[in-house]
Amino acid sequence: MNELILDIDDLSVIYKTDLETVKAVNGINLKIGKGKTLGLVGETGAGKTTTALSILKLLPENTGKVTSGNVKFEGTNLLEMNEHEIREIRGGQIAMVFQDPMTSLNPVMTVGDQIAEAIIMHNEGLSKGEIEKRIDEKLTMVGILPSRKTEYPHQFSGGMKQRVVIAMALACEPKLLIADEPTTALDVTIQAQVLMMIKELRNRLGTSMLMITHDLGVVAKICDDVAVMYAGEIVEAGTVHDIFLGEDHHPYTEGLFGSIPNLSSRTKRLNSIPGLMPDPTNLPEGCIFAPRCKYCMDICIRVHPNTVFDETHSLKCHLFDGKLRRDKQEGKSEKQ
Amino acid sequence: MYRYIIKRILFLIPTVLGVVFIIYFVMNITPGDPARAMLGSSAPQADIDKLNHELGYDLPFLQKYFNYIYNMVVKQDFGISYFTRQSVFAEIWPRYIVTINLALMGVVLSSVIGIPLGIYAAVKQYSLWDTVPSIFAFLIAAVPSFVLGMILLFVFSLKLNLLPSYGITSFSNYIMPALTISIPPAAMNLRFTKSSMLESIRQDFVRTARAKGAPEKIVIWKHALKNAMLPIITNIGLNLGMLIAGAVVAEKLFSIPGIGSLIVDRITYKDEPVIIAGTILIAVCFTIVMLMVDVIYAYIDPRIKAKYARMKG
Amino acid sequence: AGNSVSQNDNLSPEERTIRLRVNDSIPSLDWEQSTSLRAVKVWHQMFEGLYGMDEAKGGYYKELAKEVSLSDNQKEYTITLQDGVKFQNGEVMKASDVVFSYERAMKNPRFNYVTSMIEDVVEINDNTVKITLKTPFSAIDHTFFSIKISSEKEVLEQGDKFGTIPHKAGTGPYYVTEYNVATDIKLNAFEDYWRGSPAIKKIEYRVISDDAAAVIAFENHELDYLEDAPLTDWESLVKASGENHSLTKGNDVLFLGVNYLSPTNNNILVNDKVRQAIFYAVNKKDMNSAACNGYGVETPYYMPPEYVATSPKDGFETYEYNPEKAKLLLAEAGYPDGVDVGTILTYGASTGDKAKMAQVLQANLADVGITSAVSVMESAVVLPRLYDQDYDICIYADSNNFDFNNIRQMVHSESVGMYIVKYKDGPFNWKRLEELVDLGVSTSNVDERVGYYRELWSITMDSATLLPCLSKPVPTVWASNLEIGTPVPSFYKIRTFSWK
Amino acid sequence: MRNSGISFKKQSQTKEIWRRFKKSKGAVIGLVMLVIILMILLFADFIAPYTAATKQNLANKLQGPSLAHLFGTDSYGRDVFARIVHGGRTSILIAILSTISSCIIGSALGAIAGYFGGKIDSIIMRSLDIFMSVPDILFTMAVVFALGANFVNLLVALTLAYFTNYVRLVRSQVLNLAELDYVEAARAGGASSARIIASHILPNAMGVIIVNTTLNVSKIILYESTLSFLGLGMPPPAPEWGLMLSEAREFMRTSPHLLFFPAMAIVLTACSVNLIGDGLRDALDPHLKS
Amino acid sequence: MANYVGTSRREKVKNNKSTPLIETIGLRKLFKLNGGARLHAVDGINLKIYPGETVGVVGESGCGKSTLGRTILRLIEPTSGQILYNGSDITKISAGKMREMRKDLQIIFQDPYSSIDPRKSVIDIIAEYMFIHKVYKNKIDTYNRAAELMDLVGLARRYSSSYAHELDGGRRQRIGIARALSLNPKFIVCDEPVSALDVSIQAQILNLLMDLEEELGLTYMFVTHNLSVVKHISTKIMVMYLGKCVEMASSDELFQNPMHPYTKALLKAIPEPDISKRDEEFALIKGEVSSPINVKPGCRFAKRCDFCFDRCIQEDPNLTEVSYEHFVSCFLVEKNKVEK
Ligand SMILES: Nc1ncnc2c1ncn2[C@@H]1O[C@H](COP(=O)(O)OP(=O)(O)OP(=O)(O)O)[C@@H](O)[C@H]1O
Ligand SMILES: Nc1ncnc2c1ncn2[C@@H]1O[C@H](COP(=O)(O)OP(=O)(O)OP(=O)(O)O)[C@@H](O)[C@H]1O
Ligand SMILES: [Mg+2]
Ligand SMILES: [Mg+2]
Repeated sequence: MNELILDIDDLSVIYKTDLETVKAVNGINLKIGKGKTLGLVGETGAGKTTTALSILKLLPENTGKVTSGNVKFEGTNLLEMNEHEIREIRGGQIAMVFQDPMTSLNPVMTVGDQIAEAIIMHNEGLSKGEIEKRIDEKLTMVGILPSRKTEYPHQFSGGMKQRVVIAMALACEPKLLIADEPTTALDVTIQAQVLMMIKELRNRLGTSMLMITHDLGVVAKICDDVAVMYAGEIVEAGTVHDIFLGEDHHPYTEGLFGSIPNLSSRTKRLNSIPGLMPDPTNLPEGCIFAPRCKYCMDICIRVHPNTVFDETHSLKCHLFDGKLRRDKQEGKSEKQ
Repeated sequence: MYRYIIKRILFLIPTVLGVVFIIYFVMNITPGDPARAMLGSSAPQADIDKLNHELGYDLPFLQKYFNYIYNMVVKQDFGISYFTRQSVFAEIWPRYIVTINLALMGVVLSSVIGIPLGIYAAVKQYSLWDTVPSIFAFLIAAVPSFVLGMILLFVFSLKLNLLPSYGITSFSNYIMPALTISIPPAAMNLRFTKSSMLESIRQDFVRTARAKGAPEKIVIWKHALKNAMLPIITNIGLNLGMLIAGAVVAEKLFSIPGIGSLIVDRITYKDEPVIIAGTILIAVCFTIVMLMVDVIYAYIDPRIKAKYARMKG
Repeated sequence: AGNSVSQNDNLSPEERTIRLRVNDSIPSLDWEQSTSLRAVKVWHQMFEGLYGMDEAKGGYYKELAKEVSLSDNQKEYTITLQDGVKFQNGEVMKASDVVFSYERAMKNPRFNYVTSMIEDVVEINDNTVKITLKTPFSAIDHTFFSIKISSEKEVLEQGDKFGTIPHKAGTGPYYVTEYNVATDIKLNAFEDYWRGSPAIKKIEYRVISDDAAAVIAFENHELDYLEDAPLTDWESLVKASGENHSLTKGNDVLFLGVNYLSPTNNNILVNDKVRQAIFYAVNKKDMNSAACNGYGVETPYYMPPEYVATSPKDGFETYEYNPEKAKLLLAEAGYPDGVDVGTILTYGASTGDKAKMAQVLQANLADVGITSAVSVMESAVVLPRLYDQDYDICIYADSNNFDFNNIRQMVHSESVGMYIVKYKDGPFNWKRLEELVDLGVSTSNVDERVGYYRELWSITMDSATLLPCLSKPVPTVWASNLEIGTPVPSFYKIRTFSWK
Repeated sequence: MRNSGISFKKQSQTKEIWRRFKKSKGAVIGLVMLVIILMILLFADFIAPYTAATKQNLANKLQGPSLAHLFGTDSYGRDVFARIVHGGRTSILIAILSTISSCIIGSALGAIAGYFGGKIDSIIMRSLDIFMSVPDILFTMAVVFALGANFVNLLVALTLAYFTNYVRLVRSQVLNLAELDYVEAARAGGASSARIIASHILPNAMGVIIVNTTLNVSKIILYESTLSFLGLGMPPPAPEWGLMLSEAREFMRTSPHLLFFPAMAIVLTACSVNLIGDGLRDALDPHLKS
Repeated sequence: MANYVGTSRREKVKNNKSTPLIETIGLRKLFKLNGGARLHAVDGINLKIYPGETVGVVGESGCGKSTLGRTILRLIEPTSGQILYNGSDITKISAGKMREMRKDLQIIFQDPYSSIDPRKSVIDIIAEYMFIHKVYKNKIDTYNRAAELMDLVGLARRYSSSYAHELDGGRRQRIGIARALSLNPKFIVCDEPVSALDVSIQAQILNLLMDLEEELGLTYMFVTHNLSVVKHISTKIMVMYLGKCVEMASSDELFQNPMHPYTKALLKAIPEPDISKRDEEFALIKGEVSSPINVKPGCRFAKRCDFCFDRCIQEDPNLTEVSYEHFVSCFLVEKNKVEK
């Protein structure tokens, strides 16, 4: 792989509430190359948002806690930074777009002001006029008339709000953009517009991106690499080609593809994955997917699988033990 | 927006009509009559009846109601007090001002004390800054306000001789009464602000602000607080209504010539003109305060402004 | 707070203001319009009547009347007025003002009880008036005291406004300069006062409704004179006032009334023995302790005999506290195991003296086996019920008269007000009662009158329907730099005060 | 067919709430305090005989606290401790009963206004606005003057003063809930309005109502004492906290214990109820817990 | 388990063209907003649903899909128009009669969270409708039937005394389905029953719905905005835009031969999980759905339409049958047809 912008190594995150401890993320490795887009896919509760939040140290103060791992951004470990340092990174180097555009904008501030805030935060000494100019620039970039910057979020439609959020995230031209399900809340036609815009901007600005989604269609359109997350673990990762066209798949990935009604070919029944995701407070001892897996073997129930690597493709399944080529340097077994 | 305000102000008309009706109705079912109260126990019944007749007290209740409305609307006349024979308005207005002053001071005090503490408690949740004021708020909120007033009177007037014990001649006269009525709502404000802030801090846009790299100060004051203000402001508005009525206790305790104690006293005399006019003033004030709350709402929250704007009439 | 006090102290006596308390606002500056005791105390500084009242010694004296002569038929009073009396507006007082004032009062139902015996008032000359009564009425002094003389010119000039704005309509030593109904009344000395200008030049009455606040105000030197101070704080007030305090016996008497006509419990109260048992069960000492903090005087009299010359001192049943006898009487009445007599009704504040007495009474009755409830309600509700004999047992107060004739209102069927026990047509000798009332005022011979009243009071007491219990004390404290002469219970005169 | 799989336990939610409630130290302290207070009131007769609360002994009045009289004696020589113990019964009973009655009346009106909306809603809410702009104290005085101060009338007066809260509260709850799909689902199943209100809306609004109710109890206890202070409360000599306070007022300087103990009784009770209410609110609203 | 083939379903439907089970004629629902504005949620929908059919209703958020479904069931009173059930008008029947009618007409909601009363146990929720209609004389029978329904929708009986909040979305949606089935309805409106679910669970539920359709002979109206789902499940599809039907055709026909510009764009906007089309540009529709408040005459889609011409802004296009059972509401198509 070429130069990495983000390197997540063995990251584990728990949520500790008075009742229980949720193991939201369990020793994941993720790498994003400069200028590349990584798609992180998985169902609700897989730990996608948690991963994103821990990169920016935005986990809820009282409950969320990183228990192990490093998050290296251009070589420096973000997790070791203090409040002040990480604040410089947030918005300036790494920006984030949240899932729901309806609630991620402050309803009582004009959109212009909200974008301005992001600019001012990382560009001290900018004159008023320059700031205004930048706001106009950013709004134009995402296809909103600059004259609307004095309006409030409620005067915008969902798609426009999401554009504003994106404009805000891109206000300081960050090196890495984390987009957490940026279009899930939008209609298909609007989703198409926003995806298109993201793609274009990314290409134009050369921003690296972590694209979180549960929609494989979105991944197919936008991402270079894909990581499939299940119950806090990356069960499969690789390039889009590995995932969409490759032969070997983790059974969960397989199930995921099978579950989607296909527009081009009409099937009688969908291949649903039976069962449910395991309780994150009480993960199974062996393979986390074993209870739902149609290929489940004895070993799966007992032993947690290791990651097996191809060049770009990695899998975490006993089916492929030894089948894929083991990578010499990084092939150390992962353990909780 | 203006239409909305005008509409709300117009609602004062049915409010006043309703209030007058309620008072006449209530007065109608309470025993006693003004003449007896005024002339004393030794006056013969014939004289009592005569005076009641002169006062117009003996009319049927609906007739009194319509007469009153007629006089009020057509002649802008609130009548003459049965008890003092003075113009009701002249008698009530200065007292009304006193009570409003008192209530406003109460509102200001209770907000100034309660809200910052509440914010602090929310921001520093689970720290000493949270627990100590919260516990204190719980205790204070459970003390009847007249007990508080008595304690203040005892300490500041009697023991320390710092503050005057009665009257309204100077600003210092207002301090204890205003404290008396404002401490319990201050405690309420604290709790309210705290929960409202906690709610607001959890919102997504607060996280967005953090993700922009905004320092905590801005996150709290600019983003969280402004959004937490709405329920707090409603609470303040309701407080004022409550304080106007609740001022009765302070008025009694500190011998303040306010409208609350006046109404209370005049009920004994069945001084209907005074009671009605006083209640109308309070009701109007209450309505206007609630309207102001709504306007401030709109000022703070553009969504609400838009909603009002949409209401055409 | 304290500052204003010291400022006042630094002033010369001429400039200094005496600050007094009124316990509630005074609704009108017209003496005719507000007759509450607190108001009358204030009028007294502004208005004078033909007679004054001497509370210290009892009885009445001539004030604006210089000479009074009574016709042989005891019905015509010819009154010569004091010379050189001026109203505060500079007008000289004339007989016409007296006629005007009397006629005005006679039209006012509030004054019924003091004017109903007057036939007419006519001006003989500028200096003399003749007041003709319907029947001889020896208790007329109280009327001459109660009716104040105000300037016809001033009253007519102010017209409807009279009473609501400051006026100079009185002959008294002070006139009003400022009138804020809710907060204060300010008076200045009348330099042309006929007895000579008073020593204290400025008066300020402050409305302080709360007792505790008033006490604190006095202790903080915000008040110079405080009468009717709360008895619970008496000790600390005494301490605060140094030598300047007095506890005079007032002529406010707290009574117990029993409605023998009450239908409660099968007309239980119609039973003489039950009523007597109730009376014997009354522990006036406890009542005193509770209602007056022990400073009152337990009394069997309708009026304090030392103030009221016409008051009988003996010769009637007094129902000394005797619970054993009460129990005995109850047993005789057929209720050895106790009985329920209904409700003790009274009015005023639930922490007021009457409510306290009611509670003690309830406990006293319980001690001898009589059960009862207590009900304290607003006077507007209670008084009409009392006059309608719609109660079982009541506690009420009567006050401020220095002639025993006042009893008329309680025992005479043609009286107005206070007729709370209906003697007329009842089992007692009601005809004689009413006759005695009339006899009492038909002569001005004091001994004769005492004789009639002794019989009257004896009949009343025998009926066991009315029982005087306590005579309320009047506690007064005043500032150390104030000289007030002999303290009096109610109608103090600031013109007799001076700064030290 | 066997019926074994079906049992009718409805515990789990209550259990969950209880568990969350227990988490809050304040709430537990409040609950313990309240239980102690209620136990004392319940067993008042064993703790101090009623006669001690009413038995006068003027010779022994205004005594400070001592072994014979734990909280001293009042101006009639009655035992303050006994009066507090017995007085609480009246105070709390009135508070609870008037809360219940205002809750029932207010909730019914609020539910009707919220559920049916339209004209009915407008009429109820506008009348309520007018009603609310008249100070409570006026109604209270009117009732007490007209009918006398006694237990029932006080109940009426307090109910009048407090039911308005519930109308607003329940209405807003109902408005929110009526939007929810499960109400529509019930309608889709053919349920009548009455059934929907009774079996879907009110039970779900219950949480908020209960919280409000606990907080109301403490407000009413305070208001009750204020009424007594203004001379509109329970008539003497029945022991009642507010009345005791108002009686104690004139002895504030000479015998402060007369003020202290009933004030403490009120403060502790109101405080414990508030703590419980607060704890309940957090427990019922998991959203509030981070 | 039923063994069916996609085409057989279609055949069956076509043969059964007698009376529609549900028919709406000019159905309109205008919401009155504060201040007198009117929101055109459903604006003159003519729809025939034949027994055994599954009609899919697609369209963007806020276009009136749910309102249409609810209005058909008279959960919302229509402003005008008629609803025929088996040929008889149910628009005006009394509330009591309508309550009877609800046995036949049911609904499954989008949100399995908000559509289940959190205070009732699973079995009670399922049994509620049967209690309301007193289907069984005693409790035991009712509960037994409820338990059977649980079996039917694949919900383990051990959950019968659980509360909804203890269950995941998929299981909750099964409760919703069991409840809708409890009165043996003929027609069910499925208002986005899978939108809130994860893909893997979504598949489970879709399979279940299709099984039930076959087993119980149900007729569905399937509301969704997910085109792949709708294609999978429906026999006929109606595309809605701002309260109007813009195109209606059998499922295959619509996907093969979309005619309305909006339908076309919609189909293209779906990101398919297929990287072969990775570099294909999205077919974008400019702008966003405009407000349904106080709409003016003219084609609702005109503002966003690339082919918009004068007439589109001036008049409402009618829904015309351009080919067998394929209805389109677009002047463009009309014009083409005329030209043809
Ligand atoms: N604040 C929190 N406290 C406790 N548990 C949490 C918290 N936030 C998330 N979790 C739990 O952590 C796990 C991962 O959550 P996360 O939000 O990262 O999932 P996700 O993949 O982003 O899901 P979605 O697709 O719904 O956004 C879930 O089991 C979730 O319940
Ligand atoms: N009760 C109501 N009062 C006023 N407007 C309403 C009401 N219900 C729905 N609407 C409006 O009617 C329009 C159609 O709403 P509807 O819920 O039917 O849309 P939908 O197509 O189901 O959308 P979604 O995909 O978001 O569920 C929307 O603009 C909505 O805001
Ligand atoms: Mg997420
Ligand atoms: Mg919908």
